[in-house]
Amino acid sequence: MDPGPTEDRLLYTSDYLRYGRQMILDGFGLEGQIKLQRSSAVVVGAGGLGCPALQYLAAAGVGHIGIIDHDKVELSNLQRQVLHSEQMIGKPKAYSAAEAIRRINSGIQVTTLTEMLSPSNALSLLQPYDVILDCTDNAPTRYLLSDTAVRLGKPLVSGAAQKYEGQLCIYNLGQNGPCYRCIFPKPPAPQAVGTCEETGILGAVTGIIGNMQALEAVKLITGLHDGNATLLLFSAISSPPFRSIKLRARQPTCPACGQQGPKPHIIEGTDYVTFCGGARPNWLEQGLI
Amino acid sequence: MDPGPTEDRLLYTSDYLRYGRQMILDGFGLEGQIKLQRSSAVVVGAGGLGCPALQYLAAAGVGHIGIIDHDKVELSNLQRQVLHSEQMIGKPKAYSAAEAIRRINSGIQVTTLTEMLSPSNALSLLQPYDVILDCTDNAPTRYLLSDTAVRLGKPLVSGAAQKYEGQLCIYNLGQNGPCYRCIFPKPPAPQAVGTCEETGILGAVTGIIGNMQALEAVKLITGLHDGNATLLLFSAISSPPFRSIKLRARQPTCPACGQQGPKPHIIEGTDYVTFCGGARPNWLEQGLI
Amino acid sequence: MSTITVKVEFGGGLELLFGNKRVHSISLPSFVPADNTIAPSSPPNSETPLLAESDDPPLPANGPIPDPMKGLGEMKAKPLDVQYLMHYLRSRLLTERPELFMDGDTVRPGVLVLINDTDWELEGEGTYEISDGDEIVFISTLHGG
Amino acid sequence: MSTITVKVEFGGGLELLFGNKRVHSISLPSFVPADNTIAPSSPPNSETPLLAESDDPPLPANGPIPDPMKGLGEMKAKPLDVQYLMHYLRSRLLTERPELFMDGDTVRPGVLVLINDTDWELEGEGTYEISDGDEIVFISTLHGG
Ligand SMILES: [Zn+2]
Ligand SMILES: [Zn+2]
Repeated sequence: MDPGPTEDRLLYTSDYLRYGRQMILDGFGLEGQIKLQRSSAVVVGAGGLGCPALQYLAAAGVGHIGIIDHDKVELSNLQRQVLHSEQMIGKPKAYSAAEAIRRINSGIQVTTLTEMLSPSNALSLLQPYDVILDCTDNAPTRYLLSDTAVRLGKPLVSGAAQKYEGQLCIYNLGQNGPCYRCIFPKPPAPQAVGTCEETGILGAVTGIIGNMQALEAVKLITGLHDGNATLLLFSAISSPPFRSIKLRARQPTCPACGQQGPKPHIIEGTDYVTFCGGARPNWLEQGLI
Repeated sequence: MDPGPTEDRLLYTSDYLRYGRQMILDGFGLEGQIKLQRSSAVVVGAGGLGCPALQYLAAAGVGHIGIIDHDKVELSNLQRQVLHSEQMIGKPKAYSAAEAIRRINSGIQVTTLTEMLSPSNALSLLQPYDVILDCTDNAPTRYLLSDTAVRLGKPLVSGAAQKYEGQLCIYNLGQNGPCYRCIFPKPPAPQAVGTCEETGILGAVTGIIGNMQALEAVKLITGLHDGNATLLLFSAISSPPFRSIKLRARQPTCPACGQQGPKPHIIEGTDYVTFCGGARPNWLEQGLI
Repeated sequence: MSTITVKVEFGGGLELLFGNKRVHSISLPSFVPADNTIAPSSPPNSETPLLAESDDPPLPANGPIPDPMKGLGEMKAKPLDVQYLMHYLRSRLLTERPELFMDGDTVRPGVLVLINDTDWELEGEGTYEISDGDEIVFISTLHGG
Repeated sequence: MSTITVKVEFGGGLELLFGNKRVHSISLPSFVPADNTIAPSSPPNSETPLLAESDDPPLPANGPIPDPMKGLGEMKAKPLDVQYLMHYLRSRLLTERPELFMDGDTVRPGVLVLINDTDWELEGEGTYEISDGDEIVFISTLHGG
């Protein structure tokens, strides 16, 4: 039996054993572990990106993890969504993922939300967390998450994957990091956007990007991040597979994060699906409108 | 109930649903899925690298997966070895990992081996598999695996991780790819080598490298790999984090893979621990000698 | 008239508009029409140097240094820039659905342009003057997960 | 005598031998002693250009072009190469346990040298002549998992 917290009043003796391999790292230490324990992260989307991200956040000891997903596990998910299992088909992904990460680490708090993220609930649902991970699969939610992260002043660790390719970026990082709208002020037309369902996805690609999202979140929380916003591009079938891009700073004219501050009611007043060019058949199916 | 294999006599109807997202990819298709189903891969080491590698091999539908590990699950593993759970502490890692990947995909065959890999059993244990994944944590086993892969004529997808860094390479790739001995003919002195136990490891780093190992194995099996042997270097706290290195070709003078063919009895006649400078305390503990 | 060779790469699905080929090596003249007019060529979609082949009258053996814009009429010239490159790619290399590459004079929403691994916004966007050996990437933002 | 600046990076734990600093910018003369003798300097471990500061006698105002090796005695000169760089790093930058960096005249077993992202074996190993702006990486193979 664990005798309880030691004199630092934070970690249990067993935690030194559990987290010892990372606590002995240069620049991490007991301090880093305590930061993780006191921190919270919310993963929006428990799919191809969210599953690996959740695994490594939980294993590293992030004290409070939120999981937001309104979908249910399907057989077609299991090719890449590695926290879910055949037995969980038909169950909400948020519950399935929560159960899986609790098996890894019972010492962390896990909150599940099966509501659909919307302009009316995004601020309140995301407010309790230090870091937001965008593991979603559609453009409207990506804009909503960016606007919400800006309003709440939180970093948004954004991952995306399609076919053989992946992209990773931290938006709204520090005082000068751009938001998603700074880079992409206008959304693409719906016909320009493919989904994993339509265009396909190699499972390990989501794994690598989701894993990188957990890593970036851990770096942000522990202070290991250098504070520069870069875009990481990955292509599983190109050589070299990775490319790091220097990004523009926050744009003064950005309606979300620019110098004039966010436009009033930019979140509550935006119909993100319409903003992104209207409904697509699969968004309908997914209940996004 | 699944009506059974369709006219291609290989995939079940449910397999089209399960693997559809990758089967619609350019260059993958039904053919790629059938190649995966008919293929086999063995993961040596079900630890920080082996866990993510196994997840994505199983999810992708590699028909037969072998897991070789003689260790038991410990609490200190759970910070990064994401297939294991608190309930499995004390159980053999190979069993724990097998149970976890069977939950993801009951349609694949999983073979577990809790024997310690040694010069006397390596050839027979690894012979049944098409691809070998080196997910081990020590120099002697890395040399043994390389010599064995050369003798068996199989590609060796090798990952390594320590502290904030990772390395990935496919040894013995095709007709010209170097083996591990081509690059590192002499083993480092034991005092130059750290272990995860001594030097620490950030969990997500093993995740990213292990994930890349699964990806490379899938590319090899499906024919998506370009056939060039490159070394991928990763540093979680450097910018840029990834670097791709062009490697030398197979060395004519290599005692394992050189033009004269392997030295007689190079495997059976080598005491790999002695070759790597003798026993280290932790190798003793791990039963490697 | 000197020639500039630029490596062009497409990603995020844009390669599908360009014959499903990700990496292209393009040679273009160092001075081009300021209004981005692309001279016709045959065969179309070739990746051989443009050099205004079909339009240039034979040069006099002796005489003043020829105007690099000669044969392109009364148009103004400018150094080769990213905007010209985009028009060139659309006219010569694009094989389908041009609206998924450009929107008016710039890339369509959702496409990011990278100049030597730097966001083009930091390099002057379309006005960036291309040097020999530059690498320009056009990448579509991904939404999947 | 011209100076060559080279970016040196350590990884895989080797950075611990060099003050736990991964990236170094080193300036060295373009011609160096063929026997890899490293001239003493003060302060040691500085990253300022070597330029044989302490040994060079003052040059005559008029006269023949000075021998770049002048002041280094009767030794033969060679263009700056990776082997000299290794000796320089060991003598000037290394802060502890030299046996974990070099073994005789080359790197210790388990260390890989990369020249501009290419295995040094393809570039002539120690005999590779360094150009200004080259990037040389010394990386230790990892064994953990
Ligand atoms: Zn903005
Ligand atoms: Zn060899």
